[in-house]
Amino acid sequence: MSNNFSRRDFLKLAGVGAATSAILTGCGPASRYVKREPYMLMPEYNYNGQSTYYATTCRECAAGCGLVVRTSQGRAIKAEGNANNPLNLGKTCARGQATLHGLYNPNRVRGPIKHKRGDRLYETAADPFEDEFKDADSNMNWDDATQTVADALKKYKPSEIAFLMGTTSDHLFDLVADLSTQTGITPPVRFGALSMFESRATLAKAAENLFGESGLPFFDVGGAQVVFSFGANFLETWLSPVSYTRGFAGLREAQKKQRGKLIQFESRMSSTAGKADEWIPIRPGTEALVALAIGRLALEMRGGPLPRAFSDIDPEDAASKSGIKIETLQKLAEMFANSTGALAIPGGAALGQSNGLAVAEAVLTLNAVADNFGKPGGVFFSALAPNQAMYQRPASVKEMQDFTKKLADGKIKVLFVHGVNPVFELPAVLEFKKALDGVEQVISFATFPDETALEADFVFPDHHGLESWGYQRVVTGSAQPVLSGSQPVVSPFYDTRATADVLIAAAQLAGGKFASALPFKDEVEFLQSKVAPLMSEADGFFSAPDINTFMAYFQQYGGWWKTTDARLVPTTADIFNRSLKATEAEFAGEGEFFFVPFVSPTIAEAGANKPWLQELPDPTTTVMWNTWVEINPVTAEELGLVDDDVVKIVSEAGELELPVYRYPAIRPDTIAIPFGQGHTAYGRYAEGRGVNPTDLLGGHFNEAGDLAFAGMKVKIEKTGKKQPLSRLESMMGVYGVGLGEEK
Amino acid sequence: MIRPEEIKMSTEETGKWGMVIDQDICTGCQACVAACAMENNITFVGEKDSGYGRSMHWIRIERFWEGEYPEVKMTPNQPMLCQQCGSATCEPVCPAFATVHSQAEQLNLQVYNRCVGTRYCANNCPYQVRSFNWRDYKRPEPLSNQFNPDVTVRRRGVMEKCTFCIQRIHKAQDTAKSEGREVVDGEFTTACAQACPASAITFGRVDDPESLVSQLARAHGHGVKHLEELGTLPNVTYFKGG
Amino acid sequence: MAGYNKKAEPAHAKAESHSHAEHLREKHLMLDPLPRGQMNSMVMESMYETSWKFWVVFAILSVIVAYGLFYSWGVMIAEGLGVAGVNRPSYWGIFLVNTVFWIGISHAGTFISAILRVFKAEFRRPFTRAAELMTTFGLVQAGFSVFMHMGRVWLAYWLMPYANQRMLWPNLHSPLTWDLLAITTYLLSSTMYLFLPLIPDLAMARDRSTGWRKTFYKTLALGFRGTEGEWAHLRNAMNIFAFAIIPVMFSVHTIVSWDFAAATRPGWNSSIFGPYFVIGALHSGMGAVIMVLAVVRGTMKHMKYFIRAEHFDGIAKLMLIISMAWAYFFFNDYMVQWYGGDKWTHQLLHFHEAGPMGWMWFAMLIFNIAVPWAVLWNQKWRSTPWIVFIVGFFINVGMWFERYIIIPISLSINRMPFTWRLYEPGIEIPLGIGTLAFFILLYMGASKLIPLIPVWEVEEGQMAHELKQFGRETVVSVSELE
Amino acid sequence: MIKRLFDWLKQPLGLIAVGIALLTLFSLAAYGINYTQQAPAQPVQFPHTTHVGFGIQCLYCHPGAAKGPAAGIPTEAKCWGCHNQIAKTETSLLLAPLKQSVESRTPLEWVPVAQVPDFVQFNHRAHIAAGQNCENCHGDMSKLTVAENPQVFNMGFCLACHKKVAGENHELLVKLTDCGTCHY
Repeated sequence: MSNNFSRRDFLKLAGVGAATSAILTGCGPASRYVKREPYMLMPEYNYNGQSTYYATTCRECAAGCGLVVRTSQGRAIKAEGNANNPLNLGKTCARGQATLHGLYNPNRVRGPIKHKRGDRLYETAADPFEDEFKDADSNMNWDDATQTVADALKKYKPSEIAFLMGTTSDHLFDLVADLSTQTGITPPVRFGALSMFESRATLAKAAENLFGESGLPFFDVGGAQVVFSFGANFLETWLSPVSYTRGFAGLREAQKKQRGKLIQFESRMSSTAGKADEWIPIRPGTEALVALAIGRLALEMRGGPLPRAFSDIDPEDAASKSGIKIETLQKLAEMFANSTGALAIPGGAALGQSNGLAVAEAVLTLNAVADNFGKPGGVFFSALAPNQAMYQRPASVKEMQDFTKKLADGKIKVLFVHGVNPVFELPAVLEFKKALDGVEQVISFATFPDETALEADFVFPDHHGLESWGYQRVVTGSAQPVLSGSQPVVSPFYDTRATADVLIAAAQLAGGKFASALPFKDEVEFLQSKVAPLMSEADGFFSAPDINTFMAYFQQYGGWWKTTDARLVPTTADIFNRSLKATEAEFAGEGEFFFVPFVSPTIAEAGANKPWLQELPDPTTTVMWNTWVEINPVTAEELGLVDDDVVKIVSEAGELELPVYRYPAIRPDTIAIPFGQGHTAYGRYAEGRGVNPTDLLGGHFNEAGDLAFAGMKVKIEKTGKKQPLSRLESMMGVYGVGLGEEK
Repeated sequence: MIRPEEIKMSTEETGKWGMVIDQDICTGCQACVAACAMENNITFVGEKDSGYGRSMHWIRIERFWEGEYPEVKMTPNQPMLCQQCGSATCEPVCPAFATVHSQAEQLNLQVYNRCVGTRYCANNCPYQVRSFNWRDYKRPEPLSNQFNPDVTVRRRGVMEKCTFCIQRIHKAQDTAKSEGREVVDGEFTTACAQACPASAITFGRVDDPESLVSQLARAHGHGVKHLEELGTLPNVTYFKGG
Repeated sequence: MAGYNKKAEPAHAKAESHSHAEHLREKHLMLDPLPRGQMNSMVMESMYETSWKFWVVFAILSVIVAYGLFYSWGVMIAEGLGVAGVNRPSYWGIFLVNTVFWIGISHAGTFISAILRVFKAEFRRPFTRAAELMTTFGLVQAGFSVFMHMGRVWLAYWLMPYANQRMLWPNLHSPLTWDLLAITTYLLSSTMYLFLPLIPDLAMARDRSTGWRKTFYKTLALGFRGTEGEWAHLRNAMNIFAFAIIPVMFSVHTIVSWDFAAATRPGWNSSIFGPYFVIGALHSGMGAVIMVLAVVRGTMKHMKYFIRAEHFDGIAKLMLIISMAWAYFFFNDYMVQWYGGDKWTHQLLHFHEAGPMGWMWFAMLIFNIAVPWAVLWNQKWRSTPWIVFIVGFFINVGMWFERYIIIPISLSINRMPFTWRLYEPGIEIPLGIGTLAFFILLYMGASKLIPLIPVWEVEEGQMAHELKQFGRETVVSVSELE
Repeated sequence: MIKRLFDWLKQPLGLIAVGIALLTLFSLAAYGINYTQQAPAQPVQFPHTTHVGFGIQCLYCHPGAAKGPAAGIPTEAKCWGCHNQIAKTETSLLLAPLKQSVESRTPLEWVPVAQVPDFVQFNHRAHIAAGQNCENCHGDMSKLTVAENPQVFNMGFCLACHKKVAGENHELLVKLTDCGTCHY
């Protein structure tokens, strides 16, 4: 879009708000207070007072849902789902809706900044709602910025240059990947808090062990009749929430002859479990046992020989260990055995344990009992995105630990960070922040003044997702291969620059193999080079004779996808004959409570700086603007705790103080804390709000190298302090507090 | 006040625009709440006020607990928004006619610029879905860039509530008129319905038997209209399912 | 009156007639006449002579009003109602509690003077004015409170019907509109009713004052000279108003009660609310009157002559009866609501008693029923100013509690349990205190500007009463007036 | 002392004082009202009369009116399209701001005079489609140089016309006098 857009227009219009009072009291027309700036040159597709719609891709998580953004007079007004995109079919989650509060967030990095590590990037204020406060001003121009990057590339050995990237904006990852392959700089590392809590490495490894090939399993919830979910919170943030929610709707569809059932095995009722027909408060760490036990019982009911995989599990023992009545197990097994479309999903906290891999394998094997591989309502391999050769998963925390070590040991001289906030997201024990001291030069491309940007020597802000070009591969959630395309829906609001452009320009400056590695004029040209191959592919959603037309369609429809189902069917030849060691998980740290951190469904990894996400009540507790610890009312009573009492949670790794929420649907021996808050930077709405549960996590991993985030035991100490949580629900109405019938 | 025949009517469709909400598939993900806030310039009020029952949500998702652990169950999420009653209790009590019934669209209007803030309507609304602007809540620059120009930005002392996205209704009607046709069912929908990932919310003409809402209403017979025993003739039908 | 005296003290019947007459004289103002001129000068003195204490109190109150009422209100208008304690679901708070409370207070004035005037209750004569003043000043506070309540008070004029080309009109279906009209009517008529009996006294004051006061009284006295014709007209006017204002008074508080009774809310939608509110208003009003009288008698000069034990005794008896009536209506309301069996109403009643504010519910019953019943049955106690003062105080607190329970506490419970929430007052407190202070301030001011005692009425009564001797028997005879 | 004040006011000097006070108040009020009703200062003293005189249609410069809610202000590009062919543009003082803005690529800041409060949702298209002419509301621009409002757009003005248009057609009247038609 042209840069002539006048974006101040609407601010002026907002001024009318002030004028309104004057009008109400009848003193004069609003014209006193408003100034109008016409376009210098109005784009032909635009008309005064009429909206223009742009298709692009949501960057709030890695799922890659398509968006259509309504813009008016060069302002983004509303984000809607892209009805064409097969992944989300016109739907969005709350975070997708609130993405505009990121674009117009009062705290963004407004231009390239050279700054001292640890210095603030914006002023603070006592009351973020009353006081005005400024962002740090840009103190260098983009030419110097590009030069800085170029120097960094030239100055150090390729092996001393590293890129740490987020899970969004795949095109940038591809660009850096190309750069690394052709110049020998260390391959880019991708990471995101969501992928950490999704234990993607574990899923992939389990698939590899069972089916012989690595890949991200796809669970066709919509087609199933009975879904056994072992901790998979697929209605909240797991993998691709929007498409899985659509699947859930399909499962429940009332028009269907038989209404599908969802059984959730979890120690704490997530909002997914809240929707389940049955919630089984399983003892943490026994998921594998239970899965196998159910499998065995189911097979026994069917009769016939007992395969090796299920032979060495004792249902009675599993029942006693997991705290589930054997009758219940039998009932469930019966349900599973007799259902026409049974499906078992491993995920969430179940995998984030020392035996996570075993759990994943056990649960996936359970599907073999239902024999649903590659069938509707069964297990598939997710379709690979159009320009994707094989499934690339983000780094597991183990790999991040190694990477952090490299940083600490000074093996990396210059670190480029984009789209990820490791200082906040990684467990404190990994000491990423400290490791940065080993790096000579940290260059952040952060859009927002987040914790990692604070630790950088330079911040060269990238555009917000809605201001930038790019594409995002849909790794799972859609039957068809989908490449969601991004385009700017508004002209950049601040003096930011696309990181791809910066890198390309810097590479040219650096010359040599860098220049030859990125022989592009700009980001768009690079995109074309990446998208061009799709023109030759068959049965696409659209096709075009020449690249320009193709790119035009690509932007118009918000990406490119095939019209055919490309999900792969796992090969399950000898799945029954593997022997699965059904172990119980070990838990680190002494303390009487299992500790379950979970991703806040509304705020997730990066939503904390968006005020409306903060004000969305949590689906289960309806708490807004804060972090809480969920404790079973019975336990709370034993401990003499009531709501809003501040307690200290002590783990082997650290301790946190936060208020109690008496949660009726959690095991008495378990406590849970949502992840998403507890920022020490990241803008006025995020900073100093709540606590970050990753501070409690120790460096324990499962066999697949994923963090055993649910593998901790913690202690609770009273502090005697109180901190009222603001909740939408009524204490009286919902808990009978003050009605003489207090719980 | 309500004549018997009217109460009978409440089992049929009385209004013009209506909604059908399937609680069985509503996951409580809050997408509708966010969408509503973004579409209608609803302000956020911060931690203190939102904790004191002053949040401005036009639609809220209610859920209750049944039973004790381990047999505890979460009741089906219940999105609660203005039911656009055919015979609304909020309307007669407003001394300034700021809360009036739109004869043209059969909606309960809230005329912000006529409201003097007696808050009688909110008291009298059995669904408690009206929110009051207790202060001039700050939305610092440049957040105001996101304001929807089709919706008035409310100031302190004014009552507000769900409008069934009347600005979208008008836009659709205007477009249809300019193209010389009638508004087609599904041509547009409210922000909440548009966002809902589970498609639990359906919006449309309840007076048109062929519209999707009417069909859904027929499909699941067992629809519930909240507190219709009060004779408010609500236009939102809920399906508990299960 | 005579009969009542006989019954009251049989002991005196045997007493020696002469001393009996003495006794009756000092007991009853009506039988203890003084020359008119003397009474006039007594009243004038009570206005003129002001101790430094008066000014101290006056200053303190002025400060309270300036801060509590006007400054706080300014803040609230600028900030919005967020500074008050109202929230969802308690959209209405102490502002309306105070409105109802003050309207209640204002009732007693009119009730006492009008009803007692109509029924020719002689003991009313000295304190009708003191009571009527409360009506007017109480209504002023009620007006303040209801305007505070509005979210955009600067647009209050929209509630008044005025011609415009915008097809805009106040909604005559809304109880609030009825309320507005009723209260305005009441304010006007009660002011008139205060003014009419005042004219002769103003004329009297005019003839006895100099300087600006003379101008003041001259203007207000409308050149009243006391000719037969003028008196005849005045009497007519007063009679008309006395009769007319009684239905107005009843209607006003009934309409106030409709603000609640007409709403579709559990606990509010009750048909007994009309009379219940009226009797409640009288209950608090009488309490207020007796407090005022006690203070006036205690603080102002010569008042011990005009206001005597018999008056406290009479009002206290009325209070006792009203308190019984209130108890009856309360029981009726509670009983019917409870028996109705609506689950929300049950929830509400349960919340009243067992909820976090339960103490207030019990306090209300004790203050409004137990206290008056326990004290006022005893003639000695009910004739003692400081005792009845305390009783009156308790009753007023109790009645304020009643309104508090009906409005914010009942609002906490509705048909959407998800929204139930408690109400914690904020800036309402300074504002409420401000209105109270303003009420007292106005009253103090008035006590120095207009004669608190309607001398002509007292004198009229005294002329009508006389002690007659029948043999050894002394009896009181009252001759018909006009 | 009040009496003394009255006495003082009664004598001629006092009366004069009162008179002056009243006059001041009145003139202040008059000035205030007058001030709020003047047409505000515009960056260019744009002569509508000339342009209309050349026979340029309103919709040529304000095309939005026929298409959507806002009539809009023409872009500099549109002005320049003609003006860069007119020699006078180079010399004319009146046009200096335009020239300057086009060269410096900074938009002109116009002040709209035909303004409705933001709680009124006005749509030009519907009115044009209903056969209303621009001058019905905006007055005869061929007689104006700098745009001014012939009248304040208050609710009375709108409703008067709406009622006139609806006439006997009850359905139309309902629609055109429905609060929700303009306020949401």
